[in-house]
Amino acid sequence: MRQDQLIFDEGRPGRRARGQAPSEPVDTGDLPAESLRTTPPILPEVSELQVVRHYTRLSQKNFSIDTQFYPLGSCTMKYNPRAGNALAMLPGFLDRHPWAATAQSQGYLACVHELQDMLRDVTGLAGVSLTPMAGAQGEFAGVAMIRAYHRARGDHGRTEILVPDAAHGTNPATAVMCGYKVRELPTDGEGDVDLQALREAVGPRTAGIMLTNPSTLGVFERRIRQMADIVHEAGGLLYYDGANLNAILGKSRPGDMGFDVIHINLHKTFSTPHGGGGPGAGAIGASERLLPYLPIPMAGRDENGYRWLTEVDCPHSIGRLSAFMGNAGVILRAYVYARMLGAEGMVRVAEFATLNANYLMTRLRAEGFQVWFPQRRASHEFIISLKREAKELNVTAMDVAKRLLDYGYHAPTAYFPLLVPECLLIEPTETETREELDGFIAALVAIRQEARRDPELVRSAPHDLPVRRLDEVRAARELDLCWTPD
Amino acid sequence: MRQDQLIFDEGRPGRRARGQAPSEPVDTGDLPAESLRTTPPILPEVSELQVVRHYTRLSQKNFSIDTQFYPLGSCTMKYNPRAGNALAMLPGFLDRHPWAATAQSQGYLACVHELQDMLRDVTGLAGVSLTPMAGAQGEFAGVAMIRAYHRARGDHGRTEILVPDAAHGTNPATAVMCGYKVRELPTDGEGDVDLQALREAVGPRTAGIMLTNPSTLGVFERRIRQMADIVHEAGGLLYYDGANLNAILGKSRPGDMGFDVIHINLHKTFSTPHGGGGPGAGAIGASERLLPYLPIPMAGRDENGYRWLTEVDCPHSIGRLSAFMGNAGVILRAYVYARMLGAEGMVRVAEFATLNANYLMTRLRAEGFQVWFPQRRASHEFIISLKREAKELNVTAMDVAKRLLDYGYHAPTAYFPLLVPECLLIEPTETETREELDGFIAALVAIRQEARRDPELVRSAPHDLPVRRLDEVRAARELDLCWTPD
Amino acid sequence: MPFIPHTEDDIRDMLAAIGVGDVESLFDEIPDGLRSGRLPPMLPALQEMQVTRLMHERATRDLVGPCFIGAGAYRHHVPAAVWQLATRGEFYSAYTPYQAEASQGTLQLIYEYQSMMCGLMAMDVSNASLYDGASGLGEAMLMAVRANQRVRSGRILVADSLHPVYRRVAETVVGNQGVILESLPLDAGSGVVDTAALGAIDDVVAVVIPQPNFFGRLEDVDRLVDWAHGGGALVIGVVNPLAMALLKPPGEWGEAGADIACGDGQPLGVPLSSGGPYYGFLCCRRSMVRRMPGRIVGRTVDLDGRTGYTLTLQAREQHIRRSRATSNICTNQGLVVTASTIHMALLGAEGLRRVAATCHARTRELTAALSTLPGVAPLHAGPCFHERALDLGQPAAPVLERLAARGILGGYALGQHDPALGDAILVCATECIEASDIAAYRDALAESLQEAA
Amino acid sequence: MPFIPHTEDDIRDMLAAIGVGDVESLFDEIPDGLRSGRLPPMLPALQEMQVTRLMHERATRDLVGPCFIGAGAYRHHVPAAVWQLATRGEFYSAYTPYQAEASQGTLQLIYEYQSMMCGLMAMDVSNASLYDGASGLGEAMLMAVRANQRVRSGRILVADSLHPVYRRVAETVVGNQGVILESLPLDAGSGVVDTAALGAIDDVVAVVIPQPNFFGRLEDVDRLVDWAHGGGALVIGVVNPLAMALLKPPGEWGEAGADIACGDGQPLGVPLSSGGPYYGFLCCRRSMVRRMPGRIVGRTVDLDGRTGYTLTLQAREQHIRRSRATSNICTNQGLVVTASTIHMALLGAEGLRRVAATCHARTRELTAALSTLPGVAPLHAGPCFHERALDLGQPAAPVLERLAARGILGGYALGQHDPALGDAILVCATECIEASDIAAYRDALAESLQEAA
Ligand SMILES: Cc1ncc(COP(=O)(O)O)c(C=O)c1O
Ligand SMILES: Cc1ncc(COP(=O)(O)O)c(C=O)c1O
Repeated sequence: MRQDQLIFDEGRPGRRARGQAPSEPVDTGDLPAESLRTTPPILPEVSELQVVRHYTRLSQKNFSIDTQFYPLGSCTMKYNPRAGNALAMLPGFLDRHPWAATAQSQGYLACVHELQDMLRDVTGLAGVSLTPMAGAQGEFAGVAMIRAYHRARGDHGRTEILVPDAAHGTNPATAVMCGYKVRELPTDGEGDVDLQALREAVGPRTAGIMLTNPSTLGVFERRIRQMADIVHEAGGLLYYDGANLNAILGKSRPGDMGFDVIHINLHKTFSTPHGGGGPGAGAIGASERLLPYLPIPMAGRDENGYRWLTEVDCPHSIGRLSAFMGNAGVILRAYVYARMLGAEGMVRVAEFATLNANYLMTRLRAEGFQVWFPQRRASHEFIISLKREAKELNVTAMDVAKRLLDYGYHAPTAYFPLLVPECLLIEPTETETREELDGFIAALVAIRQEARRDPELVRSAPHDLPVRRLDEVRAARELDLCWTPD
Repeated sequence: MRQDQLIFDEGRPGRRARGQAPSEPVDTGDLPAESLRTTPPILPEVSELQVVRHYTRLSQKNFSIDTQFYPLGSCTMKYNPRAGNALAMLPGFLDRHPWAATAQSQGYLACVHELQDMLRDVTGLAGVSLTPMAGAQGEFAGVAMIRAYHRARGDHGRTEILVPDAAHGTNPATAVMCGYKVRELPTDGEGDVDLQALREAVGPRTAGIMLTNPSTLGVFERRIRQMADIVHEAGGLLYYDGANLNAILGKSRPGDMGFDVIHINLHKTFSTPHGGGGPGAGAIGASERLLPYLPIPMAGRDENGYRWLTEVDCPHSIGRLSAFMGNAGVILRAYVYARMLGAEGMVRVAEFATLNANYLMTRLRAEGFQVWFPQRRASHEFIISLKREAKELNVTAMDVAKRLLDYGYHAPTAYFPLLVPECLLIEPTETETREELDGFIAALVAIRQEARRDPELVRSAPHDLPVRRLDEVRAARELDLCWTPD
Repeated sequence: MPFIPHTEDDIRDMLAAIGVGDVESLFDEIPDGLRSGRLPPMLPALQEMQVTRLMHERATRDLVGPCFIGAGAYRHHVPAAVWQLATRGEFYSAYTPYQAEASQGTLQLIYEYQSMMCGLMAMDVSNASLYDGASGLGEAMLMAVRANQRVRSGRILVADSLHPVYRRVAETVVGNQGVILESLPLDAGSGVVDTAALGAIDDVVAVVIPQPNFFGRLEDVDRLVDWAHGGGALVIGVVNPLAMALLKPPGEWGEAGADIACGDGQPLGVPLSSGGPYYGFLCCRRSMVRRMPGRIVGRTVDLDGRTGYTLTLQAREQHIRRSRATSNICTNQGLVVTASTIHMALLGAEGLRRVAATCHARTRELTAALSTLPGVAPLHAGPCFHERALDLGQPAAPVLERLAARGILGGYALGQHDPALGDAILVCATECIEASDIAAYRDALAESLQEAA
Repeated sequence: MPFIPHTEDDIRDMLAAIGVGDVESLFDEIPDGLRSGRLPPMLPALQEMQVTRLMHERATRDLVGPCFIGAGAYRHHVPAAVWQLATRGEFYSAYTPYQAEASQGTLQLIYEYQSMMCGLMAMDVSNASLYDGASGLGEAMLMAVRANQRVRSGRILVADSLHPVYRRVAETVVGNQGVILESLPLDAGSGVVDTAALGAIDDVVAVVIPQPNFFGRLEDVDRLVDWAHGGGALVIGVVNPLAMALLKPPGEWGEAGADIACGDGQPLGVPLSSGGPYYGFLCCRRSMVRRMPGRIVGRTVDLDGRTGYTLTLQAREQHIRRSRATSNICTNQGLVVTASTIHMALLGAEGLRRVAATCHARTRELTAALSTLPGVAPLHAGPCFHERALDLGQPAAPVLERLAARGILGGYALGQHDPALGDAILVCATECIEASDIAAYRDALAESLQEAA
């Protein structure tokens, strides 16, 4: 009955949380009048309790790992250990200034250095930099490194990056940000990249290829070694988009597959929280030949202890990607996670993520859902297509996704990859129980039943959430992006 | 659609949160076989994510200050500052062992000592002990002190404690726990204790009187000085139940009124959280003559710094009420609150708690609700009676209370004090905005409207909560107090 | 006024609505002499930033190295999830769940807690908590007096191996109601109740048996229970709940089991925190539930037949029964119970068992290491759980001070309670103690002992 | 395997359902040579208890006294409520709000954030965040290139008073797309852009103006904006958002205001935390919104006409537009924005203004106190916001080391970027600095300077 307002609407002129700001009135000192603001910014005027209540209530309107099964394909929504949060937020870490002297940074640097080494070892690369702040920035760094490599060799004719059609949108977008043209590669009927097409596409213009393996189609690229040979023989390099590393962590190493540079989404495989959209961390690993180009700073170690490696140590680096050291607090969380797993735990991640995915896929197929690559193993995720349901019942993948919300499950990724019609990309992760998977299967079966009996119920879902289906067209057409006092 | 199970039901044999216990298997060492447990205790067998998800979801089923207006009379449900929680949980405080040496206790003892002094000053008593763990234990300590006082004087004939009929249940229960008989005093038509009845009740059997002021009827006991004189002249002592101290904090001091011993609910007036039922802290203050009997330990100070005062320093103390120093972490939270208020802030607490209560009372009366003492000022709380509605519409105070939940407001205290029929005891506290009060008034008006139009709607409320009205009779008759595997 | 939301406009409008000119008028029923003009000077008000700095400084000041003190409060690993969940606003800032429909979170959790406690203690019913272990023992005694209707003497036998502070606190709680605490003597050499000396028992309400006892030693609980029951007395077991994951629980002591089990819940997920807030747990036989103090949650159904939870048997409590209530307790230790329930769910039976066994192993390692030092020897023969009394061969208090100066909290001085034990300390090692901590202790103790010599 | 819930039964049953004999079979599509037999030796797995102890030790090791370093990251008071709310599981463990109906909490919050940022910057629209201030400046430049369609040169003028690391990062971001960064020179004496030397401007995409600048000094933003606009260039303001509660915001610079405002949100509720996670904010004119990188939330209605929030203008983004997106950004800094939004709501306009003014006052006090020491003098004339460059009269780096040994983080050595400034440091005092800290710094500096002499 009680509608939640905007925090602005809850304000009243002159109200504020008085314990939070200095009690002295403002003295602008020697600041010249013309440099000063003349009207105060429009910000909420609310009490401390109002703030706490408002945002506590807002939070309750979210689905999250801590409250729901969240099988969002490609996103690896697994449990984010609470210890990571507690330990990264110890006062000693929170109060550490990024420019603090080396002697006052040994505790933090030790974590960075050890995580660099662990990630290097589990991916089979030669070195790792933790500075990129998300997967896409990792991709940027990686492709920029490829570019720097060709440039350093005077190899200026390489202007293209190859990207499979199933690739995540960040791949082509990144290639363009690095000044490349994108050339798409088709997928064959079994979900692998079309090898013939690859052979035809490579050449002296090929700077490199960006691959996700297992791919975003949920299957392992079986001819990866041949692909690596083809690209390398043509003088190109291989970029590994590590968004799906969870599927093979410790079971198969990108370095062994022939990749020259990779990124790892620490906010996926290493279980740092997604935070409703970030922050993440896109650690980047390089083979021997790309090592000199890794972004700075990195943690190094010499006889005096740990220290930062900067421009001085890494003159060929592609440079800095952030003012300081990337998302340091995220790195600490990933470090805690990695330390709790150890080598054995990392392997288990892949094993149980894969077990859960294959179980779910097998059971859904048995229930009559169309698994898109039925002849393939699922990696840590797989695709079902609701093409048939869409045609017969006029109920789309989106409708089913929305109805799942009513059942208390977050929807899988819908309509990605783009090449599969009416698809749901389902990734259960290793931290979910079998019972949770069974419940999800039961919900999908029940919804299909509903779609047969009462399709409108499904088409107009969700029904039990804070809002019903939103008018996205209006949102984009009648742009309302900012509150203003009326 | 998704029903929350018991955590036990979510378990499976052999499952556990493996990061949380030592990895070595159990070795019972030299423990004799006959002392060992032979079957494991029945406890949940769940993963870490299951625990986090289960209890996060459970929490969302609660109303709380952080999510709702909570005008629960006599309970002082005001904002619990988040700083108190953060600061009391600093590692240095959490890891401090209660038996740590004095030299390793100076930081904590300083807080205890300063809070003792602040509470002494704001209540006008001579000394304070923070050791009682809730209001009722404070009452126990206070009445035990009264008993110790009489006993020390050889005054053994005093076997009765006087308690007004409007008193909180803990008052008579405490008197009995201290070995006294309870004698009830009637209330007069204006909400004050019947002075004539008091005069008749006191005598050589009177050990003391327990009073709440402002009383649980929401009004200030105007003839408190006369009452004090009557009781004192009869040789009795006055106990102040400080549950309502919020109403007069810094405006009027129990010590000045003539009270000999008081307790303060730090979890009310000093805004430590109620925690879904505790922990609280029932600081106790004493006048000069009762000082020697205060419960131990207390913080003292000498030239070497702070130290604990124990049996050695306080040979006449009524003793210890807990194994250590009461609810130390609660005391730290109260200390933070008191320091943020200072003397000025304490006075403001009373002023705005009273302003909110009187505003709400005035507005509700204007809307036609029956204010029980219309001729009186409200203290920080007041009573309305729904006697008329109950009779005319067959909708009880309980029905209205339950329906308020649907409107997103916690219900006021219902059916207490026992002497007012169909009553709601309403305490808004000083931290609520005027808009929140207005919304609450509107809800009460709307519910009365509903009661006229569709009384069944109100009688069968709540409708929008996780459960509808619960069968309390069945709960008490078919006792189900413990899960067992079926 | 950091937490008051009123604007000048609000104040003006609200006063106008009430019909008074100023806030002071709202206090006009308070007699003049009682309206305090001004408070004595107090510490000045601080902004949150300032009090934050102050508290950080004070918290840091008290921090020291490894802690080998136990004696009723134990440092255990508490999973980070426990208090992050327990301090969620919906748990932290709710009241006692009197409005059941709006408190299903807390109520279901307490029902789960009760079930876990029953499991751990092998008892039928549990309440929702008392203040702490020591005061809870007092309540348990009063309950025994109510329950043992055949005995009107008020006499309760308390093992001398019980934590001495527990006995004192219980005395404070029950002392005004004619309950008399008598001693069940100790065998000095073994540090447990002298079962050989047990005579016939008569006209005794209850016998209080600790397990493990104050010295960390294990009592012969089977024998004691059967002996007490044989004489018509009830048995109150005072136990460390963590130990009950490994040791025989009160419900299985002797032929018939203890009648009441109580103790402090602190070892189950509650930080040391200077001694509180902890919580007292209390379990008993089904037949005694109506004699129980404190809140109890029951499972029931709602109007639609759906499962729900509610406070039940409230007729035992002060807010209903007033002077005839089973206790005056109202506010209990809810939030700590919330944390503890989450802790127990995370650890489970196997986790708690491992923690308990590791504590036992570490303590054996500790006492073995310390006993290699000249003059240091265990005070008692026989197995201990995770505490042991050590004779240092010289006055203990100054040695502990020297250890503290070296950053080691070395133990609890037993001379505080028994001057005859002036040379002895009680040491404890939990699963948090590592081999390097033990080595550091041994080295520091060696130095501290020599300094005196 | 601390976080894996599978029991032996689960594994057996699930493998049976799949129809394979063991888990290894699930990896049978991976070619043999690529299935790694074993990982190289790694640091051993730790229980939560062990990693907790390790991290406590490491965190404590890095703790020092008062911090007078700024240079892009500032220590401010962050209300305790901010991160207690932001780390609630529902915010902490949610994904990007692609399913709007199941993400109204995050979506409404971002809408509020956008509104607050627009308010603070006096701009029309804000996105939902970029990675940080420095990389965000790179995105702002690319956006300017897209938006300024009359200029195809790719030339961007960057004030030499911009934070040098920001310039380097922006260079990394834009360097591969033919954007050329050129310098707008500094007046050495005043530490601001030499407006006297401004010539005519031509064929320039945009001009980048910091306020306050790297040296804490205030630029003549009005003049610079009008000059840039006069030459057909867009203006990108790089500002400290906290300062904008006190100083003229970008939207009001000059006649027409800046076109783009960006910077780092760290001063608004984000702990120092070794440099991140922070967030980059980005605001612009309404007319440029379709050129913007990053997510944007819009307000709309649901099927019942009820207000709701959703991601909008997604056709700009990589997941829709792929190679023609406005940026490759996907994951941004959502949780930090969550905290920052709560922080801004708690402080409000007046609170932020007070914080900003107090920082300014403390910095004046600090620089006055330090300037009393022989050889120490401000490097630039004129007012500063909350940082100032000081000439120490001797090489600065060793002095800072000696200060650190005394527990004082004394500032940022300017010689890192300009060897000519080898004797100079940049100092900063925020509202967290008390008078006693300043006195301690002055005394420690006096000693440290003398030690060298
Ligand atoms: C396959 C793939 N690649 C790249 C990314 C981009 O990573 P980020 O969102 O951390 O920038 C994602 C994230 O959704 C992804 O799923
Ligand atoms: C008037 C009054 N007295 C005493 C008490 C008992 O305090 P506590 O619950 O802290 O034991 C209360 C609490 O509800 C109360 O309202």
